[in-house]
Amino acid sequence: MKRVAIISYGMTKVDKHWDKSLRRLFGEAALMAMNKVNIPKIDAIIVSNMCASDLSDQNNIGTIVADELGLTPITAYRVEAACGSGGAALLTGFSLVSSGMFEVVMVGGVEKLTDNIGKMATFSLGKAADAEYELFYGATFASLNALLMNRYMHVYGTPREAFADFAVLMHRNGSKNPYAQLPFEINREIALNSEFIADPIRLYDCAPIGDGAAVVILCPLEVASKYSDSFVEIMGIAGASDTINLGSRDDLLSLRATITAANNAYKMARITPADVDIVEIHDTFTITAAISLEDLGFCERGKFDKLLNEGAFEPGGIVAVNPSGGLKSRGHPVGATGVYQAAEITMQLLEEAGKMQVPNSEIGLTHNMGGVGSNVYVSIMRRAR
Amino acid sequence: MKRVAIISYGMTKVDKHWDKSLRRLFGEAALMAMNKVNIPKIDAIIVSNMCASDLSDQNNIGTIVADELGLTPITAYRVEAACGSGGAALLTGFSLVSSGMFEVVMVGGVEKLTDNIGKMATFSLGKAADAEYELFYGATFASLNALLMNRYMHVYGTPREAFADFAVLMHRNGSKNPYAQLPFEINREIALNSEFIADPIRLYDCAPIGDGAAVVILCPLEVASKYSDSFVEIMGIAGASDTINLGSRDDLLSLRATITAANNAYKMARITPADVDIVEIHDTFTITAAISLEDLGFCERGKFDKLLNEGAFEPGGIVAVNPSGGLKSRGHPVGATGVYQAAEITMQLLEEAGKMQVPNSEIGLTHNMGGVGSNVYVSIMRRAR
Amino acid sequence: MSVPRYWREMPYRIRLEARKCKLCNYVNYPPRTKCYKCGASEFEKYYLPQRGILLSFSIIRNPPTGFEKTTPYVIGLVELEDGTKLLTQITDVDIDEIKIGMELEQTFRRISEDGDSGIIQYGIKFRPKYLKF
Amino acid sequence: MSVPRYWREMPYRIRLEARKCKLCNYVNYPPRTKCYKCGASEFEKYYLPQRGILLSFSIIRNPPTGFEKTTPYVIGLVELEDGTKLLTQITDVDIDEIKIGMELEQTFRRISEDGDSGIIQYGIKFRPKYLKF
Ligand SMILES: [Zn+2]
Ligand SMILES: [Zn+2]
Repeated sequence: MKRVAIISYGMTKVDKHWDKSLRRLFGEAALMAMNKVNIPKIDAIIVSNMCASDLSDQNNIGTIVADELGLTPITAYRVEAACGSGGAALLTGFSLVSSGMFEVVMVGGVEKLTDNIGKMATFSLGKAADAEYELFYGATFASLNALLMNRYMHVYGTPREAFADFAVLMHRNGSKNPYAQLPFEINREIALNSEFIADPIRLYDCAPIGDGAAVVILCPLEVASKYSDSFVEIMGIAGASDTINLGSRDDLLSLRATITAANNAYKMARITPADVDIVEIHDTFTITAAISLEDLGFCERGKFDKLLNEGAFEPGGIVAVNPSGGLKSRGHPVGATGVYQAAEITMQLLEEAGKMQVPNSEIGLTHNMGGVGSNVYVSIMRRAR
Repeated sequence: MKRVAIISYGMTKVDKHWDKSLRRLFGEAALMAMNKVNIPKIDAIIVSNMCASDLSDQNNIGTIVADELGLTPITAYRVEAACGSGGAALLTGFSLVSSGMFEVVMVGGVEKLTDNIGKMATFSLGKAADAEYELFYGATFASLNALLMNRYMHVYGTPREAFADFAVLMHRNGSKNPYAQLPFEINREIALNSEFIADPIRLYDCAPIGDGAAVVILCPLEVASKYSDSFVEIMGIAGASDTINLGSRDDLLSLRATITAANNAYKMARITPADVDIVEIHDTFTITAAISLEDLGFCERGKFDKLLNEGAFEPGGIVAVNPSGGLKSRGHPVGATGVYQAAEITMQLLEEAGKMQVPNSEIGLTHNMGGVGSNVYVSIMRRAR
Repeated sequence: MSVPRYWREMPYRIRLEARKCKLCNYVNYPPRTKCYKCGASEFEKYYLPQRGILLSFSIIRNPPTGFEKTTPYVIGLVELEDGTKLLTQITDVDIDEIKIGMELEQTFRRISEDGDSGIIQYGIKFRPKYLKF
Repeated sequence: MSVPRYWREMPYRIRLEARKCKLCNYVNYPPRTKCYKCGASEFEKYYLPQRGILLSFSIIRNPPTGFEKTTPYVIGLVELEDGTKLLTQITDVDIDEIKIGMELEQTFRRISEDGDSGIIQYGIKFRPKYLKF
């Protein structure tokens, strides 16, 4: 099992890119990643995407992006795990390199949510949930997460304001990110008074809808210095699933897939949560952030609001959470989000994050989730010297 | 890089399974595979599927099938490469085992094409082609293949009857396959007089539309005997892409992705086409069969009709082609087809194929294609003793 | 939703039929091929209890297609008397009277109307156990 | 098809604009981010020639949605005078007069009608070089 490095990354701004097609968006991120390093060849592309079939009438995205980059006839295919697609693609790329099957593998995610009409994007995103036993009853993706939020506040007595405060922190982070979709600050009142999406979830509890593409390039650690002066090692990577239905879960206030994936990734990397300096977590909704930080081992259960108030999730605290602004402010180009996270952690560890930079970061973690925790991918990176 | 074995397989009959959902269909094939061997655990599932988002309103299929089998919280996700999805999933499963990341990996494909209304299935299958530069002009998937067929007959002077004769052979093979969707014999006249789908392609040049699921279980070769008395080794496996547009191809009578994938798989397995006893090739259309047999190295270019007449593609000839009946008679549950092929070759090499059995088969090959050759996966298996 | 998709799940959605594991007695709902708790694949038919309590809920004001006529509506997660949990709609109650912990019972209702296939879809909703007059 | 999707590709579908590689001169059509032949990413704007010959064709009698009004119609692969090939519709010709090798020229036409977005889509079709009267 070869050790694996990330030697380059690229991304587009997350935005409503009316003027760019799915393939051109991917091309832009890939070009940035390819131009940063001196790579003679790419041997394979793994591309993550959720909604292109619904919203762009296009499957076979592996071929589409290989062709766009003039890289045919290399091996290229798509990985899908709803919003967790990017994490699943990274795990696939890791294994293709680790096994020795390929030397240089591009892992990229792309999502184009604005190429459609009416309610199609919302309908398409709902397909992460159980069509027969959740969507059938009129459940929306936001409302399923709202069930967790209501329950969380009921059991722990957490004030509503805590969730607004997390959104405020994310927007403060994201305001420094040139790739963010919503790079502006907000305050608690704006968040608390924004429109209801699915009570108790309001607009500023939610990630926005936008287009984007992100790319990382992997190769064996042993040859990384051949291609690049600076790179990170993927020390641990793991994925896990949970029941598709919330009704089958034993515990509504913890997401078993996060716990399983995180434990396996920590074990593989031989570290504990205390060793992690920065994380990019999957805060589709503010409630998801709270539960995820607990499940990842950065927060005692039910103590999210207390630690948030104490600044535990900012640089200098327990762990710097989402310096990118997270899904809330950077944006959530669904199938690409997991790859954005890997690119952002790489950028941070290589001290190339500009105004977003969290100083002295040695170890970073990504946490990418599909559905309401029905799949989760965690990866752990360390700066290599 | 660990060597990899297939220790079990399972499949459903390909059919219009009105009474079975996507997840139940997968469950049926998986149960058959799990019951054939003594496996204490499955560590990961890779599931291939193309159309569930369009036709069953469901993504996140990895979680859906892991949940159906009571296997959460294991790692589970979907791979998509249009009609080549199954081959891409097999390559992914191979790498997960070969890298040492997982010990026992289930690779399964499932497709449910009959859960929809009107023209949706045809529209969904078309998404293997270029939405912007092929579908835009009203091209259908059959018509793109028809371009190859017209050109092939024009350049080589091959008689129309040759293609009908291939369909006759496939139906003769499939009539012995209990899992085939169309297990009946036809004659040349039936094929030649069937309705036009996209001239010169007629109904009996095409694979039918149907539902199905197939599963194989992989583990390292070194531990295979722990789980099963009989197994096969995957000696070689490779994937390749080609331009999404037919217009960008240098040669219309050869599919570069097949040539690249086959050459890489032969090289990895250290064999030549002459060593192969049986193949399951991707004959979505009779023309695809002709070109594929040439590109795989079993037939000189333009000599398809001559060799077919001589019995070269039957047991005792150059290579036994599609003992299952192929896509034409066994059926083509799109995202599952590549896994059906792997299961069928395993069944043959283990001499468990009943009336379909091709005697004394030592080495088998699968050839799975997405789009009009815009991606191809080839794998080579050998009986292990 | 196509007719086969609707029709196929009727026993589970209308009669709340589940699969009870013969090995460990766990109630699998919706039904699975293999048991969630123990992995066995032998089951007996089992019907879910008709009453339970509300674990959590959400109010939907911006509905998916087919649910426009009953908007706003409430979805809830209900824990039945045998401990099985399911997602459903909560009905026959004012939105501001809904509380976590309230007692509920099942009732047969129209769920949605599908414009594409033209079918009206029925299923079980839950309502407060003691209706007010 | 949504309006942005239609609008975005207009230069390539209506003016047949391509990207000619500055390094190797290969004409990339449809345009790519990196050249198919050499992988370079610098291009100059280039318009495809208006004439070519028919490499192959197929007749569609069972059309996708939006193409019903012109059914049956013919799709063809055309090799232009500079060697670039493209997929298009062949029009203004009797179906049984179409032959591989025939000379064609481009013409601007309605391609399809999209019921969902309500837009009519235009593009280039090819027709026999010398029209009969
Ligand atoms: Zn059990
Ligand atoms: Zn060039």
